[in-house]
Amino acid sequence: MSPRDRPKRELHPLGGSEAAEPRAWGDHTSAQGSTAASMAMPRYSRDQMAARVARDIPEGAYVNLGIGLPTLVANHLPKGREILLQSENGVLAMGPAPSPGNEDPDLINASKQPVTLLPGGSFFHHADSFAMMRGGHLDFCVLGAFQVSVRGDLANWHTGEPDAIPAVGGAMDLAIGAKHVFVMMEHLTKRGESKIVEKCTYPLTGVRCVSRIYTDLAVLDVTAEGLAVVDLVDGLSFDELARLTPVRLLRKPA
Amino acid sequence: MSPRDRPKRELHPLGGSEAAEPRAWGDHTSAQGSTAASMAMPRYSRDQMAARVARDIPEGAYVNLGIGLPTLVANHLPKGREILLQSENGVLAMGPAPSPGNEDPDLINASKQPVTLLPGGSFFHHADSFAMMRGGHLDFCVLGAFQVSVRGDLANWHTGEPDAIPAVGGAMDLAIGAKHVFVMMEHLTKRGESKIVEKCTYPLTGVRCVSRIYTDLAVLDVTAEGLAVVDLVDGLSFDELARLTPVRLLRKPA
Amino acid sequence: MIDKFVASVSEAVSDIRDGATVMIGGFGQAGMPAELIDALIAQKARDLTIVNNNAGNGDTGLAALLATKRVRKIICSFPRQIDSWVFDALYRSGEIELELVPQGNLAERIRAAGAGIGAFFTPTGYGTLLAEGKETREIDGRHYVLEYPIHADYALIKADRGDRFGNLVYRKTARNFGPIMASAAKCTIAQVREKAELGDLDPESIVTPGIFVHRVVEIPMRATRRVA
Amino acid sequence: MIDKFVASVSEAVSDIRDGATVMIGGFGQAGMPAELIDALIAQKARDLTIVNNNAGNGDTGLAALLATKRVRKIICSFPRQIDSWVFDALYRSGEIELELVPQGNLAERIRAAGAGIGAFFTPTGYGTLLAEGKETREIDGRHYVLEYPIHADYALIKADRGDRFGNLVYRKTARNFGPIMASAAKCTIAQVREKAELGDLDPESIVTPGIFVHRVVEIPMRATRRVA
Repeated sequence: MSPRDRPKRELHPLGGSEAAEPRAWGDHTSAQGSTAASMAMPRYSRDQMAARVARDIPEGAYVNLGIGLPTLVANHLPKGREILLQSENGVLAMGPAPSPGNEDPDLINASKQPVTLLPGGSFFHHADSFAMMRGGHLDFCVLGAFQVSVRGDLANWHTGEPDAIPAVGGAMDLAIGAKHVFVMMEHLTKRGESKIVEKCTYPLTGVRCVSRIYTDLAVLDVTAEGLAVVDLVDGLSFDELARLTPVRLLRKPA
Repeated sequence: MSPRDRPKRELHPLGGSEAAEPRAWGDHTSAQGSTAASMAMPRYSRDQMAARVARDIPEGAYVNLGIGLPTLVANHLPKGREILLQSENGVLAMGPAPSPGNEDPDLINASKQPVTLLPGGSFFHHADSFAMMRGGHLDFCVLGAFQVSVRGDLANWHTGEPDAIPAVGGAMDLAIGAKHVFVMMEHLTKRGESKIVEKCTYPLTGVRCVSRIYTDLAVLDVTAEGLAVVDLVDGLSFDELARLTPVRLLRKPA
Repeated sequence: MIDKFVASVSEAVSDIRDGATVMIGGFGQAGMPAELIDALIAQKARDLTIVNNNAGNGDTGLAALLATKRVRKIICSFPRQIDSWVFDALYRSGEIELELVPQGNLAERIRAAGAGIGAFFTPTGYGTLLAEGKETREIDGRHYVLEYPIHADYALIKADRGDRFGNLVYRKTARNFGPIMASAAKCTIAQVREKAELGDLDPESIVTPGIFVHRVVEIPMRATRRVA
Repeated sequence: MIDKFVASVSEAVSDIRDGATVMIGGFGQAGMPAELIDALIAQKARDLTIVNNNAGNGDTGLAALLATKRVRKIICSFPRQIDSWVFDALYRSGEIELELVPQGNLAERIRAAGAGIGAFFTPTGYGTLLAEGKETREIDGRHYVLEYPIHADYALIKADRGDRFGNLVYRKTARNFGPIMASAAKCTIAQVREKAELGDLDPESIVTPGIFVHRVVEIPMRATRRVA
């Protein structure tokens, strides 16, 4: 059988990434199916979200960017700031994609896309790479999500549908590994339901692992008392956000 | 205080080896204190013992030679046979001692003596080195001993004396690591007691780890039924060996 | 004289028996020992357990091996890919068993096998579906799952250069699972792009010392490059 | 710009506080960060826990640090050496605590700390004095002891060359504990024989990626060589 005969179910939007975030973003990028409420709402664009995350990553940080929305962050890192990107397949100090014709099949990222190496970069094997992650040596990782709970539980690897073929890749290692786990996601599903929840209904990737959530509506810190609103998109009030988000939200200290 | 004011107790005979075999051999090398029985007995010389061990190490074997008596084995490895020596401080394919003046303080063995590297040799860190040992990748290690029990328990790191300063180094890792653990030792202590025992009275290095014992009187295999005599020094009968060795001995199959 | 080179991939894999557990290196195409996999397909052993990060893609390589239905079980972290239709169909029809392992636990379990570790407590996967039924423990306020080593009968890996002792160096991110799989198998078979003379590999830069490698086959670059 | 080089060993160790756990690399003189140890001696922190393979020898280096009586405890595998009189006297008079660890368990416990492993079952030491009181388990017919990671506040190590990202390469058997200690400490301080420009170290041959290294001090060879 040729590929053309096969059903296209369960395919990864980016083609075989190891970070296992199928459809963790993108539901919202099409206007079709969006609720009237979300259509009317002021929202950060995806580039604004990425730029906002990039602002929080300081000089000298070691960072793993999950696939999907998080990869956009690389485009917004301030030019003067030296920030070192790790990929879990064994490379530190990744550079941007090579120019066409200069791809090297032996130099790829976790999404199996060709990348480059910056001066000062290094290669290591898989056990060393995941030791680096699990041992807490990365300063930040940025991940997409299906859901995040108020206590920082993350669900981003599996829809839990009975016919789904499960695949996890490095998602669970990333979730528990970095010093700071940032989530980037649309605030609402296309049905208008909050992806920030009291308790995740999708299977978990990691327990109490998320430190900060960046959505198209707000930036929120996971705290013991609830989610502390750090930023709100211009034109959205705290009360409007609270109405859309069924967990305890805390106002930014004045 | 200067070194000269210090008591010389508890010093290692070879000066700081990490294999922790203090006085595991050598008690017998001085005639003083030897019993009349042992004086009169035919015995393999230390070089004969080393040559006998060397005969059992095939082409291509990966071998760790413990300090003391086992180091002699290196001198007897057949010239045409490629045998690769490992040292637990992170080197494989060690060569002989360098010529005087060519010592490199960064190239030493586990006894901290200068060595050389053969073509095809490699360096690795301590966790990788002991993973190599613990993971069963070495074919042979050859160790000295205070005592070996009939079931293959090894005691070679600690006299158990109350004032002793304990030191273990890599002895316990070597004991459990190699596919074949060979022990080289004098058969009797200077008081004429067998170092092959029913149950070790010295603190153990490893449990049921020894596969073959080379003494100045015999070569014996550890088997489930007892120690099987492989070789006897010329002029010593099985019955004489059995009289000196208080464990079940099995005759060589005819 | 030690010489771990063998003349052909078919000779290298000839003794792989029915029921064997075979690790296969690579992450995507990088480090994938394509010629050794083809030799395993030609070799006819059945009832295999395969350990790989993925579960094959397209219709060649590991996917082609799966298509022969001689693989009983696969242990991997990411079976679902855009073109993993061979695995997908076998899985949906119940013709292959899947043990899904988070990628870092997969790597650490392989490493543990090579390092003689009996089991280890890992924080990865705690509280998730993939830890269900597994022993857990709280240590110093953090939660862990107990995971066991994955041993193999054979490891098929790809390296860049190798010498007759079996010392290997890799190329860029093609290193990935090669060094740990080499340590975890009873018999490790490496295909290398180029044979190095003994002493040509820098002893400071050898990634897999020859002690972990049992057979080496040279597969020059031209043959190795393939259309994905 | 990232630049992990600091001007002097005294600056490098200045924030080590009373009560800190400090790993010190080296196996004998090979890989021993002599100048960093001297700086720690000059620096006056007390109540230290030291992790090293040995417990000092002669009257310099680690032995001199012990002689200051500012070390509460030492974790090592081989304290007794022909010239370890400083340690011997402190131990006999009860002025230092000793945790004796088989060398491979020491290495693996340090590696576990760096790798985020909560505990592991090791066969080394099973059935011996050094496993007394420890949890044991039989797994697949083999006996194991449960051992826990050793974390440190600081690691003082010596490498051959380092760049401003903190990437390190070592020299021959001086590599020993350096790479694993670098991974196990909150703050790793490396003295290097020579500063490398960024990009000069081969990415295939970097042994310790800079992510594990926080401060680097260049100590040229002349100063490093010392009479043993």
